[in-house]
Amino acid sequence: MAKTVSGVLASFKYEDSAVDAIKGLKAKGFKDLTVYSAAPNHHIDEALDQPVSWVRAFTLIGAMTGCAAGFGMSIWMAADWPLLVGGKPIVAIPPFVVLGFELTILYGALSTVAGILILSAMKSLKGRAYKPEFSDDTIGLFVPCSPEQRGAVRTFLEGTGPEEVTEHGA
Amino acid sequence: MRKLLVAGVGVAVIVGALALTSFRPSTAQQQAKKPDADSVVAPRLTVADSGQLKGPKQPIFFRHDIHSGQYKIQCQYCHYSVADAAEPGIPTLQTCMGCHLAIGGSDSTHRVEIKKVRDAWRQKRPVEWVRIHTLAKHAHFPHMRHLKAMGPNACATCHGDVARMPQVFKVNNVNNMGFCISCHVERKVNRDCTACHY
Amino acid sequence: MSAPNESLDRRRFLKVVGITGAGTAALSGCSTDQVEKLIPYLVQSQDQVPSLPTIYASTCTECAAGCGLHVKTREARAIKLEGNPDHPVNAGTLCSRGQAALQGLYNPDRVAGPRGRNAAGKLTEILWNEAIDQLAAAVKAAGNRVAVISGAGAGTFDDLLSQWVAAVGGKLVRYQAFGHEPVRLASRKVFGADELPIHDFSQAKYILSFGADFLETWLAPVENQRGFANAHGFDGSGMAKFVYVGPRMSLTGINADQWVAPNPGSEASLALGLANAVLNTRTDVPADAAVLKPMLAEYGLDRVAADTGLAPVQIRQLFDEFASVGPSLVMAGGVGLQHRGAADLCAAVNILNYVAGNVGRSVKFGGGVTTGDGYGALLDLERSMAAGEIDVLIVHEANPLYSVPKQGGFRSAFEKVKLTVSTSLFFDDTAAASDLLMPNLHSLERWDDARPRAGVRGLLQPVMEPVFKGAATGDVLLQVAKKVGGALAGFSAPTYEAHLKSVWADLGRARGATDLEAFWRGALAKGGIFEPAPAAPPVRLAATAGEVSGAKPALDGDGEFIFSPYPSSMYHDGRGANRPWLLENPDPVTKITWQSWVELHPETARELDVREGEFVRLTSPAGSVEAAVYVYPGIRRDVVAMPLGLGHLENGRFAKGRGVNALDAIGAADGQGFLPYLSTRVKLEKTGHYRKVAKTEGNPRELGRGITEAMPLAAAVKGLTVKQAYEAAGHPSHEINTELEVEAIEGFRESQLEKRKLGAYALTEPQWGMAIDLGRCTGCSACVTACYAENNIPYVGEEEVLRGRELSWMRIERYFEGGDDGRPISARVIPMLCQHCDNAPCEPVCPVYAAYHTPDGLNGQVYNRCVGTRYCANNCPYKVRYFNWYAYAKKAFPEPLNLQLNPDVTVRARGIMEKCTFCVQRIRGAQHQARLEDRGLRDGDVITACAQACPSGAITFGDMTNPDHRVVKAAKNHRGYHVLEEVNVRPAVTYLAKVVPGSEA
Amino acid sequence: MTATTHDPSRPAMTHAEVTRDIVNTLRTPSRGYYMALFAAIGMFLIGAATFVALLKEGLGLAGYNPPVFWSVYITTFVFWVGIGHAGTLISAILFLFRSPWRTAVYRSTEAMTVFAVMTAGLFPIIHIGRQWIFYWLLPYPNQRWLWPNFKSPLIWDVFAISTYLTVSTTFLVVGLVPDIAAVRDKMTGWRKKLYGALSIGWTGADSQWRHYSRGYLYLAALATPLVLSVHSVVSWDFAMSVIPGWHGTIFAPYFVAGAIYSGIGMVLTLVIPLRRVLKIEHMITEYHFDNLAKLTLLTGTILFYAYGMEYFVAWYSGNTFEQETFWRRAFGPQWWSGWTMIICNAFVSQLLWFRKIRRNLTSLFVISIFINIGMWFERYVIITSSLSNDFLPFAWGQMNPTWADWGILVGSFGWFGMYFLLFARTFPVVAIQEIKEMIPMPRRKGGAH
Repeated sequence: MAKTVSGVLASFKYEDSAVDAIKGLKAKGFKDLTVYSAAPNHHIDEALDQPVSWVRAFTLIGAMTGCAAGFGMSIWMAADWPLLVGGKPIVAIPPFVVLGFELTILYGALSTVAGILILSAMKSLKGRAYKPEFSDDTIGLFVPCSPEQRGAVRTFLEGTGPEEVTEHGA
Repeated sequence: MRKLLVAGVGVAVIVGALALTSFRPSTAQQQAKKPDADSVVAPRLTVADSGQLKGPKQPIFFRHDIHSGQYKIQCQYCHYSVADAAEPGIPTLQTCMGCHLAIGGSDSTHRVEIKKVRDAWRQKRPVEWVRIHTLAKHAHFPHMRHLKAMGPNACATCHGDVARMPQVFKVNNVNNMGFCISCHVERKVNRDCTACHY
Repeated sequence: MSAPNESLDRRRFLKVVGITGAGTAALSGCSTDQVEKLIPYLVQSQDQVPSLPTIYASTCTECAAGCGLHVKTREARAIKLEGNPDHPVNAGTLCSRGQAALQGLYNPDRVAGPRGRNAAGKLTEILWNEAIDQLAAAVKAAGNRVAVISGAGAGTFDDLLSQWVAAVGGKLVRYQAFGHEPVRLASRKVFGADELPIHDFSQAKYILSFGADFLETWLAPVENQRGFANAHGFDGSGMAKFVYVGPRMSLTGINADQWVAPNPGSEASLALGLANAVLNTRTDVPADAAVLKPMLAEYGLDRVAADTGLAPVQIRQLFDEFASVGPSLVMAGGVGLQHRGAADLCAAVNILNYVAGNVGRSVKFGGGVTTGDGYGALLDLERSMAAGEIDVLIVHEANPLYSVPKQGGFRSAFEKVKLTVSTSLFFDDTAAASDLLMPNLHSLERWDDARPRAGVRGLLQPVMEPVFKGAATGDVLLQVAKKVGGALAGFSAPTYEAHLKSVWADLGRARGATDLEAFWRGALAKGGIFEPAPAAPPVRLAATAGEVSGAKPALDGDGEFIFSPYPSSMYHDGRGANRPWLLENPDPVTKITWQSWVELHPETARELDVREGEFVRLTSPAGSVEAAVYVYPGIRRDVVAMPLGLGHLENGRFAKGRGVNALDAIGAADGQGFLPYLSTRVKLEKTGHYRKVAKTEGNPRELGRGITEAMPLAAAVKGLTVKQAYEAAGHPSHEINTELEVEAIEGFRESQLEKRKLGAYALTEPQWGMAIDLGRCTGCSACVTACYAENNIPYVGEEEVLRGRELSWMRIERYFEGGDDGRPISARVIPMLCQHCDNAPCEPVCPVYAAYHTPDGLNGQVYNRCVGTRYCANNCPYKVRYFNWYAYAKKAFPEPLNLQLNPDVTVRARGIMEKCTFCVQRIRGAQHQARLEDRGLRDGDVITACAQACPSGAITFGDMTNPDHRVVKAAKNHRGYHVLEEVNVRPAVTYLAKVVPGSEA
Repeated sequence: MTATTHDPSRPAMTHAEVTRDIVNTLRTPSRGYYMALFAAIGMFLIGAATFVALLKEGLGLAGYNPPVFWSVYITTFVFWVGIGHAGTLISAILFLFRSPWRTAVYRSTEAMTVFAVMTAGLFPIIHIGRQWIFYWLLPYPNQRWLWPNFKSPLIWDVFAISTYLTVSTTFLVVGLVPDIAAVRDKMTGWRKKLYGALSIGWTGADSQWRHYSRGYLYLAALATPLVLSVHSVVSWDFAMSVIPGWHGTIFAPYFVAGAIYSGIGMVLTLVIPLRRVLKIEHMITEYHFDNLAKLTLLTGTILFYAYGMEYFVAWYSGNTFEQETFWRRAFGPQWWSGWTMIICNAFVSQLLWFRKIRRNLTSLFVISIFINIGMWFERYVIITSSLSNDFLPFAWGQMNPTWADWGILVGSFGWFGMYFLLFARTFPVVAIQEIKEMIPMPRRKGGAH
C-alpha cells in the first residue's frame, strides 16, 4: 500500500459545477489537479487547458523506423543471395513498397501504443484518492495540498455544489 | 503499472530489432591440418575401447589412424572412385584382402579385427559399415569436382583429420546447407541451387 | 551365370548391388537421421564405378522388330533403356514399349520361381531340378506328342528350339499375336517371296497406307517412324504427302495429310483402281505388269466408286495424285484392317507398288523377315490338342489364352493336354492355366541373340543379376535334353551361354576373325553385328499374281455397326497391360489412360443419344463386351472401334480385371492363315451406367489460339514465317503486338536485362534451349515414357488421373481441326513441357525462391525448398507444373520396381511441386565430366531424355548462346514460333510449325 | 437541451444506465448462448479433424483438380479477410469522419475484425503442401542463408495479414481499457481482480485521457490506410498473375469494396441476434441498422459496377482468353456459382434502396445471409472458374469440392464463432465510454454548451 498523497477529493454529478471548481482552484493557483471522468469531456479539458499530447512524436518516429525497416529488409535480403525470378531486377523497388508500407503502419501503431502507455505513466497517480463511481457517472476532482491547506480547499469546494468532499492523507 | 509499461515498450523495441538485425549462422569449419608425418603413431587400442571413442562403433574396429595416419596410405587407395565419380567408393573386401592376406596384424588387438575381415571374405559376406557422413537424398555432392578443385588432400576440409581418428566420427555436419554455403561464398564459387539440388 | 540357379535369392541380389550412398534414391525428405548402412561390393567389379552409369548393349524383345538397346546401369541395376545408336533398325531411339521393358524386368508380378501343381491342383513353389525332372519325364513319356508354341523371333534360341522339337518329333508353332500373316501371304502370292518386305521411306514422295499402322504396331515402328519423319518432315525444299486409308484414324492416321475412309473391305478395290490408273497413265511401268492389264481393267473409276462408296471426285484426285507423283510407297496389312480380305488387299498393294515401280526401291524384298508360322498353324495345333494328340505343351513368349478369341475352343483344347508348361516371366492368362511354370529370365538377365532380318544379328547379354529365380529357357531345354537323352542326346552344350558363344564363334570364323574372343567382345560392345543385307535378286511377278480379287470380304452377324478392334500403341498384343508407364501414358489418339473404351462417331453418338463415359454393350454372334463410350470424330459413322490389349484374367496387379478384351466380341475362325479382327457386325445397346473417362485432355479444340501452328507447303518453300504465311493465305493478320508495343517491350526487356546482370547472372553461362519440329513429331509419346523413366516420375493411377493429377512432365497435346465446320477432320499434336521462360511467371510468385531462374537459363525447381503454395502452377500459362497431392512416389514403386529409380534424380515427396528440368541431372553430369577433362561442353554432350528417345528426331537441345550448337540453327528456322507468344514470357522452347502439302493450312 | 433528445444516435439514457445495462451483458448468459457456443465448438472440432487428415494424407483429400490448384481454402481465406474490413472501416474510418452512429456498433464489429483475421490467418498454413514448414515464409535468420522472396505477392500477404491482425488487435484492446475499468468498478470478488489487472491501472484521470484520446486518433489514422491496403494486397495475389480472369487492374478497389460489403453483411448477421441476446436493443436501434444498410447498398452498388466492368473489359479488350474465361463464368460448367454471386451481391443489395427493408430487421437479416453466401461464391468464382480454363485448352479441368473442403470451411466458422461468443461474454460489446461521451452530463444551471 503506497502512502497516500495529502489532499482533498470532491465528486460531482453536475458537469458545470466541476468545471467551476476547477476554474476556481486554478485561479487560486492550485496546480497538479487530477480530474476523473468516465469519458473524455471537453468542458473539463478547456477548464484544465493542457498542452497537446506528445503521442504524435512516438507515432511519427515509429512510422519512419518501420518504413526504413521495410525497405531495408527487403532490399538487403534480396541482394544478400541474388536469385533471378521472372527476368525482373534482383533489387526491384516497386514490389518492396508493399513491405515498406506494411512495416510503416505496424511500427507506427505499436509505438503509438507505447507512447500512450509511457506518457500517461509519466504522471504517477499513486496514493491519489479514487472512487469507483468515477468510472460510472461522476466526475472526481482531487486537489493535492498540504494538510494545512485542506480546510480552505474543502470549504471552497463545498461552495461549488459537489456530491461530497473528503480529505485524504495523514 | 510501471512494470507493465516497461514490458509494453520492450515488446515494441524487440519487434523492431528483430526485423532489422539478422545474424549470420556461424559455419566455422575445421580446416585441413596437415598431419606432420613422424608424429603420427597410432595408440594401442582394443575393440573394447571403441565404446569410449567418439563416433559410432563399427562391425570391424577399422583404424583410420593406423592405415592413413601411421602407414600413410592415400585415401584414394581404398576410396577408389573419389577422384572421378560423385561417390568416393567404399573399399571392397577384395581390397582389404589385397594386403591382409599377408598382413595378419602386429599385435593381438589387430589380429582380432583382421580375423573378422578374413572370415567375412571366406563367407563372402560384405561388411555392413555404419554410415557417418550422410547427405540428404535431395542434395548431390560430386566428390570428384571438389578434389579436382582443391587437390587430393581436400578430404580433411569436410571429414576432419581422419588420419588421427582411431574411430571415425562426424567433425562437420556436412548435411547442413550452411556448411557448404559458407565455403562456397568464401571461395566465390557457384552458389546456384541446382548445382546440388535436382 | 550357371543355369537354374537355386542359390540366388533376392536378398543376396540386393547385397550384390551393394549400395553406396546415392545408390537408392529415397524420398526427398530432410530426415537423414536414421542409421544407414554402407554395403560395399565383395569384389571390385571391373565395369561398375559407384555413381557413374555403365552402358551395356542389348536387343529389345518387346516386339518382332528387334531394336538395339543401350541399357544404362547404376550400381549394377538397370535404370533406363535407350536406343543403340549403332543399330540399323532403331538408330539410337526407342519406343514407349521398348523403354517399358524395364518395368517387365522389375515387375512386381513376375513369377518368382518354378511352380508346379500340387495334389490339390494349386500352383506351389518347387525347386528347379524338380521342375526339370517333371518336364523331362513328361517329354520322355510323350515321345513325339510334344508341342511348343513359341513367340521367340528368329535367332539362336529359335534355331535351338526347332532342332530340339524336331529331335523329339514334336510340333513347333512360331506364333505372334500380331504376325502380319496377310502381308506374308501376299508376298508369296504376288512375288513368290515367303517373307515380309522392308520399307524404305527415304525416297518416297507419296506415302499411302491401307490401314497399315506403321507408327504403332506394324512391322518395325521405330524404324518406320524415323523413315516417315525424314520423308514427311519438311526439309526446306519439300516433303512427301501421306494419305491414310482406313475406317478409323489411328495414331498413324492422325499423322496423315489426308484421311480416306472407304467402306471397310473395299480397300483392295481402291488399290487395284490406283494400279489401273498408273498402268493407264504412266509409261515407266515394268514390262511384265502388262499381264495384269485385263484383271486391273475391271477397276475403273465407277467400279471403285461403287465399291468404296467414296465420291468420284475424291477417287479421281487420288488417281491423279498417285499416278503423277513418284517414287511412292504403299503399305497394307495393319491389324486394325485385318478383315477376311486382308490378304487380297495386301496383294493388291503389292501389285500397286509393283506397277508404280516401288518394288526394289521403297519396298525391298530379300530381308528374310518372317514372323513365325501364323495363326493358321496355331489353329491346326489347337485341333490336334483337342483331339488329344498332344501330351506336353510348352508355351514360350506367347499368351494364346488371351490373344486367341474366347469364342474358339482353344482353352478347352489347352486343358486337354496332359502337361502344359509356361515359360512366361509373368503370371499371365496362359501361365495361370498351366501345370508347370518354368519362368524364363528377362531378356536383360540372360544371354541370347536376335536375327530380325538379314544382315542384322543383335546380341542380348545379362546386364545384372536376375531379380527373381528364373532360368533361361535355353538352359532348361538343354538340361531336359540331358535328362531325356535318347533323341535329345545330341544337345551336349553345358549351358545355353556356351551354345550361343559357339554359334558366334562360327560367325566369327565365317567372317575370318582370327581372335574369336576379340570378335565376341567387339560384337558384345557394339550390340551385335550389323552388315548390309546380302544382295537379293529383284522380285518379279509370280504366276499367281493375277488371282487378286477386290471382292468385299464377308462379315459375321447382322448388327448395324462394323466392329473394329485395333491394336493399342501402348499395350500392343496385351503384354504392355501390366506396365504402369504404358497404362498411364495416354493413348496418343484418344488421350485415355488405364481404361478400355468404345469409339463412336459424334453423329452416331447423337443418334443413339449416348455421351462420353456412358457404357454400351456391343453384341456380336461371338459374344459381347461392355465399355465406356469415347466420341471420336476420326471414325466412320458405321464403325465402332475398340483398342486391344486390356481385359486380362490374370497378368498381374495392374492388368488383372482392368478394362475389357475386345477379342471377346469376335470369332476365332481362321481367315486363310490369319485371325480376321475386323470380321463382325455388332449390335449396340445402352447399359445405363456411366463412368468418367480417365483422359488427360480438357478440351479437344484449340479455339483459334494458334497453339499448334501449321503452314502450307507453298509458303514453307518460300521460307515464310508463320505470321507471313497467315497473311499470304489472306487470313486476318495474326498480329500479336503493334510495332510500337514491340518496341516498348524490347526496350523494357533491355533495361531489365541490364538490371538483372548481377553476380552469377552476367549471362556468361550457357543458356539452354530446345527446338521441337512439329513437322516431324507424330505424337507417338515415346518421349513421355522416356521422361517418366529418366526423372522417377510416379504414376498416379486411374482415380487420380480422373482428377487430372497425372504428373507427366512431358505431355503430348492433341487438338482436332475441322470435322464440324466442313473442313475434313484432322488432328495436330504438340509436345508440351516446361518452356523454361526467361520471364517465367512461375518464378516471382514463389514466396521461398523454390522456383527461380538458374544462371544457365533453366527454370529451376528446388524440391526441398518448396512449401507447396502452388501459386507457380496457377501462374504457368502452359500448365506444365505438377503437384504431389499425395505421396505418390511412396506407392508407385513397389518392390522391386523401386530398383528402376534413377539415383541422379530426387524422388519427390508429398506436398511439393515438380516439373520438367531439361534433365538438369544430365547437364550437371556432363559439366562434371567436361570439368574433369578440362574442356568446355560440346554440342551433344547433353541430350535430354525426350530428345534421345524421339524416333522422329523432332527434338533438338543445346546451348542457345553457342552458334555451333544445332539447336541454335533449328530455333532460327523460319517456321519457328513460340506458343502463347503474346504472353511475352520468352520461352526457351521454339516450335517449328508443321507443314501441310498444298496451299491451305 | 436535456438528456432526452431527438438525435437518434444518442440513446436516451443517463451515464449510470449505460454502465448498468452494458455491465449486465457480462452476467450469467442465457441457454441460447451456451447452445450457440457448443455448436461453434463442435464445428471447430470438425475442422480440426479435417486438418489432421490433411496433414496425414495430403492435400489430395480436397477436391483439387489441376489446373485448379487453388480453390475452397483460398476462397475461404479471402472471404474471412474480407469480413474483417467492415470492422476497421466502422471503428477507424468512421471515427475519423466523426460519424455518430458508429459508436453503438463499432466494438462488436472490431471484435469481429480481429477474429475474422485470426481465422483467415490459418488458411495460408492449411492450404500449403507442406504445412509443417509454413514458417519458411517468414524472414528469419537460418543456417541455410536463405531469405523469402519479397517479390512474391504471397509474402506481401504474410506481412499484410500479420500487420493487420496486430494493428486491429491493438486498436481493439486500447479501446477496451477504459471500459474494462468501468466494469472493474462494478464487479466484485475475483472478477474485480481480473478486470482490475486487465485495466492496467486505468482511472480515467485527465492525465490519462489526454494522451489516450490523441493516441486513439492516431491509431485510427494508421488503421485507415491499412484497411484499404490489406485487401488490395490480397487482391494482388490474383491480379499480379497472368491468368485471364485474375489479371485485372480494377482488382484492388473491387476487392476492397467487396470486402467491406461482405463485412457489413457479417456485422448484420452477428449484431441482429446479439442485441436481442444481450438485451441492448435500446442502444443498437433501427437507426444504426439503417445506416449499416446504406453502407451495404453503397458497396453493393460498387460491386455491381465492378462485375459489369469486368465483363465489359473482357469484351472490349478483344482478348480471346479473357473473353472465353468470362463466357464460361456465366455459361460454363460452373455457371451456377457465377450466377449465385451476381444475384446475391449485385441484385439483392439493390433491395436496400427501400427504407422499409432497411429498417426491417428480419429482411435485413435475410439479406445479410444472402450477402455472406454471395461473397463466398464471388471468391470461389474468381479463383476456381478462372483457373479452370486458362491458356491451353488441353489442360483445362473442373474441380468438385470434397468433404475435406467443406470440413475446413465449417471449421473456420466454428473457430470464428467460438472466439466471438466468448468475447461477447467477457468484454463490453458496446463502447461504454464512447456512448457516454455522446450523452451530455447533467448541468445544474441547465442550458446548452
